Amino acid sequence: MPSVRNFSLVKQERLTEDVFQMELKTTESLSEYQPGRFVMVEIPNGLQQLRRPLAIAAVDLLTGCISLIYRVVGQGTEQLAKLVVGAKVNLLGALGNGFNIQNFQVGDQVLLVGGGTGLPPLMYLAQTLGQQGCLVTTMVGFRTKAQIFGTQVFEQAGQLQLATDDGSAGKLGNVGTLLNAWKMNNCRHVFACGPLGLLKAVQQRFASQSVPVDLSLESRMGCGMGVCAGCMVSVNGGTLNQHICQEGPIFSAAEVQL
Amino acid sequence: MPSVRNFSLVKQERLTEDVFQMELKTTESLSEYQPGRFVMVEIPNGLQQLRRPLAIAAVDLLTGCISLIYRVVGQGTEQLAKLVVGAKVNLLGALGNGFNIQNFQVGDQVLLVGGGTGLPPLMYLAQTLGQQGCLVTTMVGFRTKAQIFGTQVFEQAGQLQLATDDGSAGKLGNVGTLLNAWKMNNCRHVFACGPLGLLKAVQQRFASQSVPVDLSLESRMGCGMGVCAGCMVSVNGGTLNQHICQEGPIFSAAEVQL
Amino acid sequence: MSQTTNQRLSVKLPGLNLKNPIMPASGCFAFGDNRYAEMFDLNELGAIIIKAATLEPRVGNPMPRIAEVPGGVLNAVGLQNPGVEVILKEKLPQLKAKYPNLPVIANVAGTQEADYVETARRLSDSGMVDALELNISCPNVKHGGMQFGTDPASAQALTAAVKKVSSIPVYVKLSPNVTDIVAIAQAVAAGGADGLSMINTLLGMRLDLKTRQPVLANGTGGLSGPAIKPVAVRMIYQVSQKVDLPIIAMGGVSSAADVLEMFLAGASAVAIGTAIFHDPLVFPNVIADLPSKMTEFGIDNLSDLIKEVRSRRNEN
Amino acid sequence: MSQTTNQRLSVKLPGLNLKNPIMPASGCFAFGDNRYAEMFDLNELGAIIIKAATLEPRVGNPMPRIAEVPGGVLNAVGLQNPGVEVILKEKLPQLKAKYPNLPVIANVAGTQEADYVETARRLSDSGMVDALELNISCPNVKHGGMQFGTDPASAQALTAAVKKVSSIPVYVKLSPNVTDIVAIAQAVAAGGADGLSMINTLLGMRLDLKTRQPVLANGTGGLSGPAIKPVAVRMIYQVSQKVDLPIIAMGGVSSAADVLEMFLAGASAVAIGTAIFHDPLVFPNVIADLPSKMTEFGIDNLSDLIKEVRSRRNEN
Ligand SMILES: Cc1cc2nc3c(=O)[nH]c(=O)nc-3n(C[C@H](O)[C@H](O)[C@H](O)COP(=O)(O)OP(=O)(O)OC[C@H]3O[C@@H](n4cnc5c(N)ncnc54)[C@H](O)[C@@H]3O)c2cc1C
Ligand SMILES: Cc1cc2nc3c(=O)[nH]c(=O)nc-3n(C[C@H](O)[C@H](O)[C@H](O)COP(=O)(O)OP(=O)(O)OC[C@H]3O[C@@H](n4cnc5c(N)ncnc54)[C@H](O)[C@@H]3O)c2cc1C
Ligand SMILES: Cc1cc2nc3c(=O)[nH]c(=O)nc-3n(C[C@H](O)[C@H](O)[C@H](O)COP(=O)(O)O)c2cc1C
Ligand SMILES: Cc1cc2nc3c(=O)[nH]c(=O)nc-3n(C[C@H](O)[C@H](O)[C@H](O)COP(=O)(O)O)c2cc1C
Ligand code: FES
Ligand code: FES
Repeated sequence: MPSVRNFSLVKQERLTEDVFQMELKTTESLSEYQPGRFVMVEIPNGLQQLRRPLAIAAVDLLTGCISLIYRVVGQGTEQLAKLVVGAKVNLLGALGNGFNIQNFQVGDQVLLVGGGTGLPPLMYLAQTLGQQGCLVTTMVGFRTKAQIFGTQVFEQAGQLQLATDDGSAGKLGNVGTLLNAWKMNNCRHVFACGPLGLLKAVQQRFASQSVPVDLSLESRMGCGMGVCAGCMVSVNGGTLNQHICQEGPIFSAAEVQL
Repeated sequence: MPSVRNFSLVKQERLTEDVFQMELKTTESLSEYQPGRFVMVEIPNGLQQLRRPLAIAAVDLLTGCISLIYRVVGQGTEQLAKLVVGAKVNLLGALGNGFNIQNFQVGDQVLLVGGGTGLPPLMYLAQTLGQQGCLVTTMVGFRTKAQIFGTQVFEQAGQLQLATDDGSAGKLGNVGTLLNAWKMNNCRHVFACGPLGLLKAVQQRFASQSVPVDLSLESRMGCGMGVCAGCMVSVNGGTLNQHICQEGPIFSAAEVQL
Repeated sequence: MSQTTNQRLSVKLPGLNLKNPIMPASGCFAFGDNRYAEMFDLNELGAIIIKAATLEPRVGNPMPRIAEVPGGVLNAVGLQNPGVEVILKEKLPQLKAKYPNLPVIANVAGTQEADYVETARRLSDSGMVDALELNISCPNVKHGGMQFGTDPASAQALTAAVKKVSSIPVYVKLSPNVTDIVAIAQAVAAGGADGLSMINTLLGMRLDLKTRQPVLANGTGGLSGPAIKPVAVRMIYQVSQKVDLPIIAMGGVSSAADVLEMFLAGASAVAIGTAIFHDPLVFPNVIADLPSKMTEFGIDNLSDLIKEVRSRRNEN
Repeated sequence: MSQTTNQRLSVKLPGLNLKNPIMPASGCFAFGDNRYAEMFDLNELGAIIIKAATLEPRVGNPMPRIAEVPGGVLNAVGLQNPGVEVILKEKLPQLKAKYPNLPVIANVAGTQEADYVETARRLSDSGMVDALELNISCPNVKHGGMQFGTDPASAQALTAAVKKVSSIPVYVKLSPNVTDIVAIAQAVAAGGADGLSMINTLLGMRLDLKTRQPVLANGTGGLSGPAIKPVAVRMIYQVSQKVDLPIIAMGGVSSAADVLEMFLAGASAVAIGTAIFHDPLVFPNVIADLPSKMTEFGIDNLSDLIKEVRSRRNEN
């Protein structure tokens, strides 16, 4: 059951020039805050009529904190970046289906592929899978070295493969370069999140393979609650027949039409 | 010349249940912040399209501070009351004609009559006239004892006559009661500010007297700058021919039609 | 006030005995089968207006369909719905099974008179719906009924045709994108409408400076939210002075004070749409706030307020 | 970008060679004789549109005339102005004396064709005005020209009559309170208009819960500010696709980004009204911000942008 509540901002950190991490604390249960799910964040100045969807980037059950990592791209995220410690942030969540990882076992090999603001949900996923004893390989692409964030999490959770468009860190190239070079050995599952181009590349790369691939999609969202039909996607041959906010944001690459 | 600038909030004090005093600091000149003039305050959350007019209640040239005293009556003043020390408050000012007190001399007898949120401009006026050596009598009415604010200023500046509707402080009655009981001896000038009823009572009381009476009017304001024609008043037999924000807010009781 | 909350809030409109006047606006609560419905008990609502039903399923407009503007939202969903058959077979039975006592208003859309009539007939005959809301005002599809909503004669004819096949009351939902809203209201009254529903969205647009194209794939979209409230209040006020039909009011309502403003304008019930996107608990909040807001402004009960406002109009 | 700011910002419209496209909207800057004018140099403006002129002086509507609503302002000033004679004898000479090089657009209002024509003739003959803006869209007076603004035939006839007596270009200011804005625009084009000015305010209303009466003494008022921008953008976009006249755009503009959105919709110049009430320096600010905003979105200069947008339309 989604709930709407005020969290208090306990940390606001700048990760790169335009990417920020907020740590938000609550005294209530976080049991529904699973990897791959998201929250709808109220923009606190009261001007914006719509909440903004942000993926859950980390959950610390001990401190009752969740992390949101966001890039400042417009008016809403600009407002978020202005908040200072102590501010109240109203979240509606947790929403969406989340990654289906219940049946993973120790030693399972898993590949994560991400870029841009697609990384936050993968960070939480990597951490969780790592703790479950899976062998997690993560491929991440950035434009340039200065834009890198979140890579420690992936290194801690397993193995990190990094590419930058200008070669300033990791391999020269992008996630596609890494994917092409990659040898698949006993990979049990692929998860990807990032820009549309990345998702398409992943979908294509594994199209003829038997390994299950899950893609986490983004969309402008009105409600996040399956009401406004502002986030539809075509699945299983239907036309705009599923809500990214409700049946998603995670869809099987074999079923979703990008 | 009006200027628009950010002041910083150095003090926010609750005077009564719904009346607050803000002290705002600037490093720039306050020479235009004269008694009877007002500022247009930007409501800081960005929702309100219009600024709100508030009278200047005090100016301290030594510290570079001005005081605004306001009653919380709606959305704008509610927002102001939420501001905490350190906040930036954007003021457009100083506006309006102000009280004409240049030719007052030591020993001149002056009567001030006020009520409600008409008191702030009279507070600044009383202080200024008191410093100029005038003998200032102030009549003030409140509904009840709990609503009293600002009276010290009037006591310091001269003599205070107080009435409350329920007799819980001062005389039982209102400003009209005080006016009726008053004996006019050599009064050189009357200044009044308050609700329409009070202004009308003052206008009537002195209609047949030769003493000059100045009334400070209120109005909803769009611009405060003589543009929108949202604050017109009928003066000298004309119809809605003067701007309260520009030719006013102070008008001669003999000329203005209430 | 010795009246119970129920006595104070209840309102009666043709076909609708509502314990309070508050309901979700069409398209902003799906068929009650959404996640908001997990957050509060739908039995608290006065009624529910369900998403537009068309004769055939519709996939709606391409994405993006939704954009934010100052004080409002633009949408170009385009009447996406599973079609009246699925609505009758699945959506309505599910809704009725869960909330047997919740009054249901079905929003009916179409392209031509014939499909409006057939959709209305089926919904009316189903026994699962208390009233119809004839959507002659959707701005987001080429043939979304907007032609009916902007021409008095077509509006009247369509209303009359639907009335003929409907055994339940018919409310006609008006478009604000017209020169003379009163003329349209009078026409649908002449067509036999039992009530009015107003307003639908204002036709708007936003352009993206990066792409230099409209933000919405459809180009234009319907503007809803606080930005349109003054237009809604004006139109409801104008119509209620000239037309005797009860009005379900909507357009930018997000608080109990807004609800009362709509009643003062001439409403007999109030729907809330866009506000839920911001405040998921807007329905229980507004319903809970209403009695004290009414007391603050000296309003005993809404039924009397409706009569008072309507009689004031007639004097003018 | 090796172009000078002037080359990048200048625009040409009939009768108006503007060094930048930014001007105060009618009624939001009086006759330049206001206190904002003390805060920046009016010579920075592209032009100025002065307050409505009528044949006889008008005292306007009773107070209150102004109210705030979410994202906007309601006004019912009612064309208060000292009449064309005083404007010609005092207001315009003062303006011209202070700012001899500032292009002036005079907003003309009236009740009947005859007084529109006479007012227009006098302003045109004065030699102090560069263009007329025919206000057929004031929602705030019973006979404020709104009847001309909502009926294509009357709009065309009035435009033709004014054109006959005017030696300077005539821009017709359209009302958004119509079913079909394109039809009105086509009609005034057929009447010989040299340009369009759009949009005037949306007709709105706010009620006071305490008094249970409209907040504005006039009842209804004109809605302006950010709330109406999506409607303005939509109408300007629609009209610019069908009508070849240049458009002075307005409605909720408050930033350089808003200005560019208007150009993408089809504007050739942009007026700002309500925003100045909030930001007294909105004119110098927007004009200063424009070049960098243009650079951010790859726009070399506005003249080329106008051509590009117009040609894109013609392909559709
Ligand atoms: C399920 C989900 C999870 C997400 N998780 C994250 C996250 O963890 N971190 C993060 O930084 N972002 C995430 N996003 C994207 C984030 O929601 C948007 O960046 C944010 O809403 C932008 O808000 P704004 O007000 O700053 O920008 P706006 O002012 O709304 O828009 C700024 C610009 O971005 C474009 N834009 C905005 N939203 C979208 C969108 N959804 N798709 C395409 N273009 C868009 C607009 O067209 C505009 O050009 C997620 C989105 C979804 C759907
Ligand atoms: C020159 C001038 C000086 C002023 N000085 C002071 C001052 O020193 N201290 C002070 O407390 N107030 C003063 N006021 C009044 C003050 O401007 C209003 O109380 C304030 O603007 C209300 O803003 P709001 O957003 O809180 O209320 P809103 O939400 O705008 O309105 C709340 C209620 O007050 C009513 N209202 C608002 N403004 C007015 C008005 N001007 N006239 C009549 N009814 C109105 C509305 O109808 C509504 O019922 C002054 C006004 C003027 C014109
Ligand atoms: C996302 C969305 C979808 C809508 N779908 C419909 C619809 O299917 N049928 C209809 O009559 N109105 C529809 N509307 C209009 C609303 O019912 C309502 O008339 C309008 O939004 C104004 O109310 P509001 O400002 O409270 O949202 C829709 C509005 C929104 C925002
Ligand atoms: C206080 C006020 C007075 C106005 N007076 C006039 C007028 O005299 N003539 C006119 O054509 N438009 C008048 N308008 C409309 C504006 O010129 C403009 O078309 C409208 O406000 C939309 O622009 P904005 O949102 O930038 O204010 C007035 C608007 C306001 C707010
Ligand atoms: S965002 Fe509204 S249905 Fe998904
Ligand atoms: S408030 Fe605008 S003219 Fe006085």
